[in-house]
Amino acid sequence: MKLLVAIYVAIVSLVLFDVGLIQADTHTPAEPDSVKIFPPKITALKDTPNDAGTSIDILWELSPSESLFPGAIIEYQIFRASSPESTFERVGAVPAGVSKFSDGGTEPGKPYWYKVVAVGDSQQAASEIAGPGKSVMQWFDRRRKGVLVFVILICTLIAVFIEVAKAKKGKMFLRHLPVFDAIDEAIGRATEMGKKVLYIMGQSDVDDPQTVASMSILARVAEKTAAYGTKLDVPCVWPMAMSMARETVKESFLRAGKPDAYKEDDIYYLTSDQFGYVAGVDGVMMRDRPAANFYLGAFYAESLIFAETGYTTGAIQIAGTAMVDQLPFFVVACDYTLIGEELYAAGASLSGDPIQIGSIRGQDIAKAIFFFYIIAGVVLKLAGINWLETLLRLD
Amino acid sequence: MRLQIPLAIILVMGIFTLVTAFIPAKPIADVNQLLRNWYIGIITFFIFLGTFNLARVNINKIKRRRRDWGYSFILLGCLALMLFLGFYKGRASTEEGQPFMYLYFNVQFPLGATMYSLLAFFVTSASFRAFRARNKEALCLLLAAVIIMLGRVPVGTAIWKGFPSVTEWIMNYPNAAAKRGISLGIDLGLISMALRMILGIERSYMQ
Amino acid sequence: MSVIEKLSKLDRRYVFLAVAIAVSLPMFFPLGLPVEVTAPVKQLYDVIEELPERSVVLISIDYDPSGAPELQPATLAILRHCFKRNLRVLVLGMWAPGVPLGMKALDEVAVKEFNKKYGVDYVNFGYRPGGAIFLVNLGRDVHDVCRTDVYGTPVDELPMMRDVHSAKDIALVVTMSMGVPGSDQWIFYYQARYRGKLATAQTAIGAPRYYPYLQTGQLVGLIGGMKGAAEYERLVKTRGFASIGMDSQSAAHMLIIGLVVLGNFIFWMEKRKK
Amino acid sequence: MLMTSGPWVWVAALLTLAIYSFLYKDNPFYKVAEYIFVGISAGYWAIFLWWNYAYPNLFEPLGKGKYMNIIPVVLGLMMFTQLFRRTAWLVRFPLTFVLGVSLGLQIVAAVEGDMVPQLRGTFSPFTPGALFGTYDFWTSVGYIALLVGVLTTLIYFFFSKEHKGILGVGARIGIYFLMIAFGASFGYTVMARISLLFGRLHFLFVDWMHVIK
Repeated sequence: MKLLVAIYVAIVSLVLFDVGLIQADTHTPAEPDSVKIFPPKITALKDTPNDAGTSIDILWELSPSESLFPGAIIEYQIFRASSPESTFERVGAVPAGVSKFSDGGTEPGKPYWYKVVAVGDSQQAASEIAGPGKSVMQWFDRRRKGVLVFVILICTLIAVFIEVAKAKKGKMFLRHLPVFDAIDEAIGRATEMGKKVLYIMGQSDVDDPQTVASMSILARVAEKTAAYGTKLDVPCVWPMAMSMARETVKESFLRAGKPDAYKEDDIYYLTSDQFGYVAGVDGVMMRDRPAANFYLGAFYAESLIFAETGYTTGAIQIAGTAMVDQLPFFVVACDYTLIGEELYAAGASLSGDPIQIGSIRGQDIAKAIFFFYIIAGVVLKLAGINWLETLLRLD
Repeated sequence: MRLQIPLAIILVMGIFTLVTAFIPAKPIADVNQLLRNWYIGIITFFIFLGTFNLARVNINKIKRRRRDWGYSFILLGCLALMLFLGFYKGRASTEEGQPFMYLYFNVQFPLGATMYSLLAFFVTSASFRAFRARNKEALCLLLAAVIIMLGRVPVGTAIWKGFPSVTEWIMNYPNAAAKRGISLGIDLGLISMALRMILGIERSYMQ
Repeated sequence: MSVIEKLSKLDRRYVFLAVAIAVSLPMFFPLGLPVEVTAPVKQLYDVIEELPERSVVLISIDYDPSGAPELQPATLAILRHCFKRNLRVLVLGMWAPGVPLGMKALDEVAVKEFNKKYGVDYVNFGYRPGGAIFLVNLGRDVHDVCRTDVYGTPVDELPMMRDVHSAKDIALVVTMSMGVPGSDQWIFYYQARYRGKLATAQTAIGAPRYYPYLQTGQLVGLIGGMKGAAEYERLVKTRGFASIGMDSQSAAHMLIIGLVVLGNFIFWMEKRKK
Repeated sequence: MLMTSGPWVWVAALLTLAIYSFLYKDNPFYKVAEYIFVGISAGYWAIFLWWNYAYPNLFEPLGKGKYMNIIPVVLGLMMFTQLFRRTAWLVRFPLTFVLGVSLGLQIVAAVEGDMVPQLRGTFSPFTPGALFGTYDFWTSVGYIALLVGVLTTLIYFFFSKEHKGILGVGARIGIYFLMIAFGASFGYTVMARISLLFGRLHFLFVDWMHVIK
């Protein structure tokens, strides 16, 4: 909780520091110095808003030659110097027809002078020198205030409900998901048939929350298999995920009171290549014919091959993923499918962990807020009030 | 020590990147850029570690004479060959016309593409055997699938001119609505997991 | 009833055989049915059509050989359009196995068809690791994350890169994406942060999920699978790989619909019997 | 579509057929192809990672006196400590660093890239009293469907209450939207799968057997 207070203080002070200033400079038009290609005219040098303070926007009026001799101008080149007398360096170019350029290579607070050169095939014409322009460092990106509000809101909700759940020792109501019974049933059947249980954590590494949610479910599956003495097979895609799975399974065996039955080699690294992995798992399915297949985690195109191959080997299949593209195959070919967030909710329920349960509750409240925000948004917009939409505007 | 320092690292890094995402000022943005470059640097070692582990696993397989251990020789041989061909001429080894590229275009390419193309068979088989209108929901799924299958190929247009527009309508509205609902939920799950890991509440990823 | 029983126990290998035949036959006897252009593809075409000449388009090759039949034709068609419009192209990729495919496509279009100059009209930075985090840094400073191109040339020696420093200098990004890292990362970490124009070509499997982003304007175009590529080929007036493939698609789709109907008929008959 | 000539075509064709033999049944040819693929692709990744990134961005600058690069290199090498039981805990340093950097950004990206624009997109088409006037009939119906669909799927993913009463009704409608979306994806996806098969058959018929053209 102390930490949250600290975050708040940090954010509030940020907002207070929000001191974006815009400096503008105009200058007088230049005389044409060429017959055919007339020079452009710089109209303004502005600090690029909401940035690091390393960029100046240069705006100019297009050279009259653009309309007089279409196609005569190829591009505008922009030159910069740190004083009107010193040499000008080229900082960039834009195609004909464009009248704005952001020079992203400036030091905050330093004055700069610019000129824009219209370049044709054989001749060119430079605008008069304009300046000084300065870029200003900003401490808060104003465009993102709606984002900030939502980040604070959601993080607060989740953190608060985790604390509440901890205080209540995890005794918070979560809807019973039919998949829990299915897990027990599937492992039970594998035991009866004397066949192994295949558990696949998906293609993501441990920094994917789906993999972590999958670990909670793996813990339950491993505990059951340890208790029944059923063989568990966990091929992994990433070395890190493998190490984490080993630890999880080891603990589960300990909880089930059978630490000696734990075999490290049952959880092994196969390959990090997607289809190499598919081929490997496919091989396991065809050769060993596991009686229960679990596909929980992040899945990509391999989902269908797994689900369909598992279907032909006659395994009970339980799937769950937050990868929206893959859900259709699981829904069609598996016995039970956890859709998106249900994967996280199932992980929370199974572990009985107040932290996970609290987060799910916090997420639920956030969803309720979204729900009413949308309804309020529609009602207000129909009444001609755009306030809720403006808060969410990013540009 | 073994727990406190890593937890401090994730806390400091997490809070810093989160908060500074709203601060565009140059000194802070520069630090962030550097941290992210380090991130990319470390990530590359993950993949090298993966390659190393693959070799190790297969050597162990051969040593212990596990099932299919003979194939591990092929795997190790291919891995060694690829590494040799990728390094023997320095950077130029991966240019066009080099043996490395021949292996890519004539071994890796056909194998990878063919693996995926097996899916054509599996999707058809799944359509025939698993795609049943068991209840109203499944019927809904089935009808939507058939309409879109017709709307996405020229022959559908030949049957009825309206299929493409019906398809686009389904994709743009009911499909988009459900996908949006799912991803809002998924985002929340993602945020809550990230927050827990940053705050050190979730530690299961540490071995 | 025995026919129904036999069909319900049909070995799936017969189904496999039927698919192979359905896809092969139109290759020998093409029908040449016309491809209808849909709105999301036309949208991207229009965006490229309206870019000022010499603008920089970034094409991200985020696929590997297994995505090539769908995404390579789209890459070729978009490259063709860009060079025809005299735009400059920056190619990179977040998937290592996609690098040779990007090189191949550039060789085919930029060198052989349009005779463009490397380093001036187009550059190729090959594989860039780091996914989302790489994109955040890319948008801020292209030179920092792309020190050398795919041939080992330092970035400062490429004339085109003098004009390309950050997201502001890139007029349009098209990600040819088949998974992660791909469109998701480009939308969440690049477009959301730097607000440039972003479009995507997706394998048909990923495409349905990006329709919500099309509605919100986070994407300015969406090419879905081989059909999308065929549509783009039609727009740039070439008949490429994707267009040739559409007849096989028609046949296979009809076969699958037939099998779904047959499967459900069997299911219904069996249920009635019980 | 991507071919060289001569004996290499045969290599590619035979490997292709070896994978397809899996459709009949699992067999040694398939397994050989499988292991070749794993070995080749693992080597490929390592090589490209090295030449495209690790060498020019990490090691070369290090050699030229950019000593800051020593930090990611050391942290990266610490990944290998997990191979030994006694030093395995050292992995936590690079791991927490990597996670810290990416998770903080992940939170912002999820809100900024998805939540905020998606919420806005759901109600922004509604303008004062004129939904049916602004858009054509089916677009207007579409926007209403979009609104109802988003709201009811949100209800479906509500875990704190049993789905009874009004919540039950909402969740039921939500399921139908989900099923239509899954059906749509399934139908759309068939094309992806067939494309790949077409690609391979095209290679076999055109580049290898020369039976077409």
